[in-house]
Amino acid sequence: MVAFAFSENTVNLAYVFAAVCFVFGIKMLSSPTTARWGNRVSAAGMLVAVAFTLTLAEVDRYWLVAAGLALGAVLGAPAARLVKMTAMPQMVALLNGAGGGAAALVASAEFHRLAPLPGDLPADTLVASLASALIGGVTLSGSIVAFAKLQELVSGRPVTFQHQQAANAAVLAVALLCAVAAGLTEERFWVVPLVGAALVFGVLFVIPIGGADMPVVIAVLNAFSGLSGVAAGFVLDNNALIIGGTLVGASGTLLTLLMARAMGRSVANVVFGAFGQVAVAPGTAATVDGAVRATTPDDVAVMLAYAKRVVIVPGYGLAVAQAQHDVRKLADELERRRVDVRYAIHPVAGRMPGHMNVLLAEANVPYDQLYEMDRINPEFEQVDVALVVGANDVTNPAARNEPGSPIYGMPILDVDHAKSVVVLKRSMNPGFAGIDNPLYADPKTAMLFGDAKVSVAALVDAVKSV
Amino acid sequence: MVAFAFSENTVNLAYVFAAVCFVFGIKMLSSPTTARWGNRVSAAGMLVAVAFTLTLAEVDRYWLVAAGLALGAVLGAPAARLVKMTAMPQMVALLNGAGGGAAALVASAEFHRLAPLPGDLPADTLVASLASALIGGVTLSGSIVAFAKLQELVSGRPVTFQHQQAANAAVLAVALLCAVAAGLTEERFWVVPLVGAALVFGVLFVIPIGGADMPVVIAVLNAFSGLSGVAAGFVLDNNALIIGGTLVGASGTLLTLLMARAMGRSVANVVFGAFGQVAVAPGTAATVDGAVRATTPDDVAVMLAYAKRVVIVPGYGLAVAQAQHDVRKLADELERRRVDVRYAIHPVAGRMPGHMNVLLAEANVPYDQLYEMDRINPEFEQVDVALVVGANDVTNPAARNEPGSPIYGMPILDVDHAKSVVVLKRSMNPGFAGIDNPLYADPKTAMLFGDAKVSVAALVDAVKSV
Amino acid sequence: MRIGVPKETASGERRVALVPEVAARLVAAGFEVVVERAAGETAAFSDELYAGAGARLVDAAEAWSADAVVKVQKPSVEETARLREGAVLIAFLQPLTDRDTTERLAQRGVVGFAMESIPRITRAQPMDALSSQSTVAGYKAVLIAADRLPRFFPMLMTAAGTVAPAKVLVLGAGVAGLQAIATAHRLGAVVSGFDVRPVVKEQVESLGATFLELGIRGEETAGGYARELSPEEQQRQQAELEERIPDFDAVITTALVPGRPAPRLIPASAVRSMRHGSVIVDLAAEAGGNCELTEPGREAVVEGVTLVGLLNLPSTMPAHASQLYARNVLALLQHLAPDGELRLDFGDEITAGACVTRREEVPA
Amino acid sequence: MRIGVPKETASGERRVALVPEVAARLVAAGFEVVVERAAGETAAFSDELYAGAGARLVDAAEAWSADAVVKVQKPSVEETARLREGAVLIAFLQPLTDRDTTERLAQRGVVGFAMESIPRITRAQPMDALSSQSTVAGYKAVLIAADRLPRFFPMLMTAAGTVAPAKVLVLGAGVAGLQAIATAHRLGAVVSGFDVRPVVKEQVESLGATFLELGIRGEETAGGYARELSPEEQQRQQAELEERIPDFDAVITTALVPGRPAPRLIPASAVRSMRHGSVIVDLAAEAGGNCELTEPGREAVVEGVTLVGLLNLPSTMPAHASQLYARNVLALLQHLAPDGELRLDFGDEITAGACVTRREEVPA
Amino acid sequence: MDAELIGSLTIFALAVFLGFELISRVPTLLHTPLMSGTNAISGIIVVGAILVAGSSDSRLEQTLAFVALVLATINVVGGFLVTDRMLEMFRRRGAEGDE
Amino acid sequence: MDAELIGSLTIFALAVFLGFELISRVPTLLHTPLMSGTNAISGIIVVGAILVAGSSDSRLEQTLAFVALVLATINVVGGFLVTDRMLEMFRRRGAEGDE
Ligand SMILES: NC(=O)c1ccc[n+]([C@@H]2O[C@H](COP(=O)([O-])OP(=O)(O)OC[C@H]3O[C@@H](n4cnc5c(N)ncnc54)[C@H](OP(=O)(O)O)[C@@H]3O)[C@@H](O)[C@H]2O)c1
Ligand SMILES: NC(=O)c1ccc[n+]([C@@H]2O[C@H](COP(=O)([O-])OP(=O)(O)OC[C@H]3O[C@@H](n4cnc5c(N)ncnc54)[C@H](OP(=O)(O)O)[C@@H]3O)[C@@H](O)[C@H]2O)c1
Ligand SMILES: NC(=O)c1ccc[n+]([C@@H]2O[C@H](COP(=O)([O-])OP(=O)(O)OC[C@H]3O[C@@H](n4cnc5c(N)ncnc54)[C@H](O)[C@@H]3O)[C@@H](O)[C@H]2O)c1
Ligand SMILES: NC(=O)c1ccc[n+]([C@@H]2O[C@H](COP(=O)([O-])OP(=O)(O)OC[C@H]3O[C@@H](n4cnc5c(N)ncnc54)[C@H](O)[C@@H]3O)[C@@H](O)[C@H]2O)c1
Repeated sequence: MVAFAFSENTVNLAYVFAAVCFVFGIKMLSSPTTARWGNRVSAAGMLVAVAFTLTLAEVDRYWLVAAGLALGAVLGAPAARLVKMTAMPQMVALLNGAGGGAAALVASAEFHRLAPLPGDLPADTLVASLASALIGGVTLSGSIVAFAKLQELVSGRPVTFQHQQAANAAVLAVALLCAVAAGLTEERFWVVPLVGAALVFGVLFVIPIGGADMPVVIAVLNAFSGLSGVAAGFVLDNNALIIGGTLVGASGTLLTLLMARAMGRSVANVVFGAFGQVAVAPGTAATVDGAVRATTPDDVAVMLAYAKRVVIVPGYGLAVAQAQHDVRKLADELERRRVDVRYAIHPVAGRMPGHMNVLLAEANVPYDQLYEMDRINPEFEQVDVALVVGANDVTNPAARNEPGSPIYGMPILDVDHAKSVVVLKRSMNPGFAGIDNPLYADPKTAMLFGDAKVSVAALVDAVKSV
Repeated sequence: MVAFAFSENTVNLAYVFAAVCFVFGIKMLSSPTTARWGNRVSAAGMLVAVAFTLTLAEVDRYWLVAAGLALGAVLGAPAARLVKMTAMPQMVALLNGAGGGAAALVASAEFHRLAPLPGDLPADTLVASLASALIGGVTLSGSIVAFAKLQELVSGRPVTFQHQQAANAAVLAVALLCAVAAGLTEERFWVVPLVGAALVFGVLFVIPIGGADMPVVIAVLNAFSGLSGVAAGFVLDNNALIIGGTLVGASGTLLTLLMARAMGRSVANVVFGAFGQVAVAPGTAATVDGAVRATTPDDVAVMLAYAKRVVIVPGYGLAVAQAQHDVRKLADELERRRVDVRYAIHPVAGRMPGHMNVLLAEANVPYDQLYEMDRINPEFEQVDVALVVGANDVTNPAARNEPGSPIYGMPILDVDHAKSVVVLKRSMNPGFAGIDNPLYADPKTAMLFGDAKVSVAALVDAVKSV
Repeated sequence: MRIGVPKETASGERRVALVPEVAARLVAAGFEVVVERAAGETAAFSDELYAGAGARLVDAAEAWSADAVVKVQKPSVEETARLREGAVLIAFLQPLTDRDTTERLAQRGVVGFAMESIPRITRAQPMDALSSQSTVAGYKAVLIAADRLPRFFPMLMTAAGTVAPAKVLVLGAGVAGLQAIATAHRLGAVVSGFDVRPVVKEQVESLGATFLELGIRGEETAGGYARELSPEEQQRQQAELEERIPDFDAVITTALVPGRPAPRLIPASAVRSMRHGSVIVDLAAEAGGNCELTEPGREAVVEGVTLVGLLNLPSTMPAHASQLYARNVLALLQHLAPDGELRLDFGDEITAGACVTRREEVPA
Repeated sequence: MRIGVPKETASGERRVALVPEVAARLVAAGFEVVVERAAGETAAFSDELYAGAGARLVDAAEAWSADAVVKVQKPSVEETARLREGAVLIAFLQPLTDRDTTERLAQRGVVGFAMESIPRITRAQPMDALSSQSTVAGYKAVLIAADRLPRFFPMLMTAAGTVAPAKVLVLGAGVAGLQAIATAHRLGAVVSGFDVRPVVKEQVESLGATFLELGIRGEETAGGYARELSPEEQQRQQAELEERIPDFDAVITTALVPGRPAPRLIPASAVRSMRHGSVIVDLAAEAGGNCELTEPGREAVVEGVTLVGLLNLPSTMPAHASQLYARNVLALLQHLAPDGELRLDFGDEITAGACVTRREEVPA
Repeated sequence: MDAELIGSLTIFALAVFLGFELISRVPTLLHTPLMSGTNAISGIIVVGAILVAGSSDSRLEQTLAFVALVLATINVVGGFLVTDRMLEMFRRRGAEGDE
Repeated sequence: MDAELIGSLTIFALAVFLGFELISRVPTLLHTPLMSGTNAISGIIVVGAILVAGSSDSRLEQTLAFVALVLATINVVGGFLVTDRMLEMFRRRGAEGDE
């Protein structure tokens, strides 16, 4: 493809460089300000790795390679450009499947090439290539099912059937037996049923998992695709593959654990829980005719830190938690980042007239940041985040919409007009009026459960580290 | 030494294991609770590496090796057990020198072995062995000088003479020329002047640096010893040496940078500053007839977090900074860790009667944590840390000891009786009475410079992450 | 529709039922507002301000002859006679304790709305004058206690020694009680609160005060009010308080049970057990007082303890008390006459609940 | 050495120079303490408490004939006559403004120590009665202002609308002024402070208040007091204040220059420009008042503005004011008589500074 | 078990540690871009696909590798671009917020 | 430049990153034990000394390596023990403070 060829050693050095780029790239992903450049650094590493590979003397089927690269780019680039932001998860699932599939194919091809050369196939290469084919296959089909579920091509609901676990075990056993047979006989043929079984297992693995749990599944498959890369790296003795794949594997593994933890569930519960039903930990997320979305301080912190306007809505829970000083601290921290912070004070927030005023004055919140209901309500449309700290009734849209409600007719703070709403309270328990709050089931509302003082303190920390 | 011999590959695997132990060990050093075990994990890795090395078939001079190990252990262990805590820095310097010396010797011996085998000495091995000898030599002599300075065997003051920089450059040039000569001629002899020059350079490098800057120098030498280990690793193709050495090098480098930053100076200023005089950044640390010790929030945080009793001494500076809410937060955080926290209120702290009371009440500090002077003074002896937040005159021992002082006769808070004192203020400026405070020059006092609100907020964060 | 605002004539009453700001809003909403000259003077609202707000300044007779007359205090016998037949009257009419006035109004065919009878439902909160005036009373009670106490409220550590903080006890933590707790806490006192309703403990603590555990738990009625304690419970409460009260420097009592005489919380013996210089401010004086020794309307020193039984504290802070009251009245008027004309719907919970007389008849 | 504590006789004076706690300390230190019966009554200290502290209760004559007599107010002519010759007298003797008393004392050969003359040096802070009593006055001034104001101090957002916080201005931010700022801030008012001494800006801000920039900067004398402004400066200050003052609901003035009449800060025109219902509490009334219209000792309403010129506010909080004063006296006594016996060292800065009469002669 | 394998294992071990250290520093908000970014990195298998496709002589292997090459390229190109789009959102306010 | 060297370089590069990541997480208070602990790790040169001392046939080399062995052992043994002593101080309160 190029007129000159670098030595294998030079190319290997380029691989080391690529690996360093990946490391740097991921390191830069740890801050929103550098993240974008981090991604580009990773991409540059990839480019170097590909470019140097092409110069290798042994790579001589230029047109084939060029065609493959071109075709991939032509398919990948527009898809990435055009996909809707909301469809990102599906897209990532699909791309992940492509990576896994590629690893499975490369490993199969390599096995096909090496198998007939007896004695030339050391145990580790053998094991690695079969592992790569197996894991890659699972990743491919699993990702496609995840994509289909997210895209709602198939139902997002968990698909379960009798003897599911037995079936899974059987398919996995077949795959492993094929691998053993391939290893022992070094017969090319075995790789076909092996990959076939892997594909079936991938499907079986994902179908019983509900749509809401798909992000965790994608993380798991992400880890798999990394591992299949590592295995391929061992087959091809390629450090770039080993390092890159390991980073991906580590990322997928950690993300799986963190997401499961954020959902208050074990990974096992996510992956296998659907065989029964998805049990929700009590007290963390009941439902107001519909699901509520629980969130974490970290996520809220970033929403806040990158918001232009934040309105804090204090209520009786702030008083109970005595969170006034922490709320002030949070506001200070946000203002330091030039977020516009206001407090929306409902006339009957708390349990006595002026309850919020007393507390906020204690924390020396400037009076001019306190907005009466009538003054702030028209502004909620421009508010990025409404942070509801222990308020409930005074934000309840039922007061506007439900003539039967005991609070119907009370003017409320229109937090539901804000672009997003975060509610800090301890549980799904109602407030003074004893009624459910439909706000919590609003798709743009996220719940941060816990004592308000603790939650706000966690937010302060999290905002600082954004 | 043992009846059986492991293959080289097995031993190499053991080295990988040792490297993993080092990594884990250092990782565990990031929390005080696991640090001790981390050190043991590292030691275990070292033990494995040594034990497996001994099984190598090529190692056959058992008695020599055994004698060396025994002698080293006999010399090292009692020294480590008996050295006084206050003499730790010297001890570390000495041990560091030992490591550097060992690296220089191993490299020299290896060069001696390989040099006469022409063609058998690839460029990288050559370079690596000479580098190891050079850096190891510098480390050895430099560490010895640092030790001598700290132990006050020689004067701790910077030793300077005319044309010092020229002399340094000359010695370094000689060393490098020897290295070049050794490389070109592959003549064993050259390594002798090379190491000689390295030793001289090590001495020249350290003598102009003052005793107070020795910790930075030791960190630099620590990094050097790591690098000489890495170089030796390249010579011997030993991954354990490469990884271990790299970790040490990274540690030394980072510590150098952090310490220099904590001193408000560049590394270059520390290392070369003494050729002129040590310039202290204005406003960060002037002197009250003697040097004051500036500290960092991280250090104070650990002191506080591991204290049993902390007394907070608020003063006018707390009021100016409006740090009352942050101080309350800090106290909460410490109490969560079961530290006993009290506030010592001097009768005339602030600028009006009851000034501190007003502010602390605003932050809802419970009244029963406020101690009058007469009640708290007898208790200071049992206090681990007295945290002085923007108070000055009311802690000034001159009121007790200096009959000429304008505040002589005023009863003060006896913070100087506490086991350690941390003073938060912005500068060395005096307080209301306009006089110097000898407390700041007390060896057990550390100054945390900066606005009290900012400093206390930093302490809260730091305590949380201890 | 014309709204009349006569000057208050009850002795000591400095409030006014409509403040200029609210008058302006009514005028903007299509009402005609007539204000008796000097009606707002005692509350620091000059006639010019009313004129500026679009109200017409008139004499008493004209103010009383409006379609709707708004007042703070119930009308005297003579004033009742000045009302037009069929007119609407809005004021604190004390329907539960003063049958005479209601009967007189009914006889005159006046449609009387008692501010204290507005049901305490969520929707009616803007009209809740009991709450708004209790807020003033609770705040003011603390100022009075602090003023009468020969000691500081806050703790001070000074060169001349340490001044211990005052210990303040608030009995009855409804609207006024909670406000008193908040204000005393602000001033730096060590505050305890007590109430028989169990939910109040959390509310007291939410203001940074501590709840005094007396081991007595009453019940809350549907309206959020307290049920009256049984005689044995009352006995126990008195005994418990007698034991705990000497600890406190200032006691502010606000305990009420609607339609009943104020519960007797502090027996004379408890007062005697208090330190010299202590202060009791009895906000329940109007209903007979929570303290046995309270003389309604008077301030007295009994064995060194200052007993404040002053009535009508909101009137001592007339500007803001009037402002809040006027807003309550505005909300009620807007409810009764949504677009400037009266449209009484007695099927409505608020209208029916607040209306205490209705042309010739006193509704049960 | 015997210390006598007569009952205060000046009208309105409720304090007492020694409280039981301090009497006990003196007794423990070897002094003999005699207290006139009922001396502490108005300050809520009963005779039993004194007896319990080891003091002897005596009649007036005996109290006056002690070796050292401690009082709050300077003695009347008759009282001066009751003093033993050569006795020590400790009280606010007003040496700068009341030459008569000092001369009388000198003639009687009394060694008089004026509490207000104790030099304000660091070491003398425990004896500084000016500071301790100013602390009480500053606190009390806010309570009075809050009580007289027809409005809330704090901001409240309620169902009946929002109550705006009161704007409070404190002129002169010495000891009393700072305490007033702190107390008003606690109550939730929006507080501004002003003083001519430049260092005060930071001190005002250290209490969460804002410093009112009038563009006038005076100087601080060695003792930490303000220098009197020049007539032009005074002119400018008055003009500036006249412009800014209508913004405020309550003004508390504490400006003093030692030995001079109180600076005139608020001209009559400025008072007239204020809103109806506003309040001015003039702590400088004793020295003539910071406000032109202040009538010392009286409270008046001038064109809707309440002007409080009450004197001797510390006496309205007698228990703590006496406690603090007694501690100051204790510190002075311990200084003058280190081990129970008088040992006057007129080379000492404090002794020399505080002593205003000395056997037959009035020291310059 | 040869020296090469041991080298690879060493590298693998170090990469595991490094990976976990690095990833654990990524804040929750960036987890989605992280996932898609690392996903793109896993497309490094493209290198393997090139090697096999470019050098193998077997038709079958070529075909397999070609498909692998296309898939891997899609993964790489799509992955980095998608990630870039996600991260675009942060840049704007990030620059502002960080005084 | 051979494959072995590249492997070593790769390992070195990864170790550099890993080292900085790990060390930057160590709180200031633990910097002194960190320094002495890593110092002990740098005694891994003892392995090199054993190899040379144990396998060389030259008297000179043996002597040099023997001295190196002694020095390195001192470094290792002394370093770990000293670090252990320093860290002993933390353990006590550490266990307590961590509820
Ligand atoms: N202001 C007045 O004058 C007054 C007087 C009487 C009645 N009210 C009534 O009180 C209500 C006030 O509305 P609001 O929105 O302020 O309060 P709310 O509706 O009572 O809701 C308060 C919420 O705070 C949460 N909470 C309690 N403690 C918490 C803690 N420690 N940490 C975090 N969350 C906590 C509770 O949920 P969890 O239990 O799930 O945490 C609760 O849902 C209105 O209905 C009003 O009519 C007001
Ligand atoms: N309480 C009273 O009634 C009263 C009345 C009048 C006078 N005084 C006198 O005031 C003094 C009180 O003693 P003190 O110890 O409270 O105060 P101080 O001696 O005046 O010292 C206050 C210290 O706080 C520091 N500081 C100021 N602003 C700060 C900030 N934003 N952040 C951090 N530090 C800050 C200052 O140092 P930097 O500038 O270096 O930061 C200063 O040294 C005594 O001398 C007393 O006699 C008291
Ligand atoms: N739902 C609403 O919108 C709304 C509006 C306003 C008030 N409220 C509620 O109405 C309730 C009553 O408020 P209020 O202030 O008018 O009550 P109130 O004036 O009738 O009584 C004052 C307090 O005294 C207490 N009390 C009665 N007997 C007592 C005894 N023996 N010992 C001690 N305390 C005793 C009561 O529990 C009450 O808290 C409160 O809970 C208030 O929050 C609700
Ligand atoms: N060194 C010590 O130990 C010590 C002890 C007590 C007091 N002090 C200091 O003494 C000083 C005086 O305190 P004080 O309260 O007794 O003073 P003061 O009562 O004499 O005067 C009150 C205030 O009025 C101010 N003032 C004077 N003329 C004014 C004008 N024209 N406009 C506005 N303000 C004017 C003064 O600056 C002063 O702050 C204070 O700084 C106080 O901190 C020091």
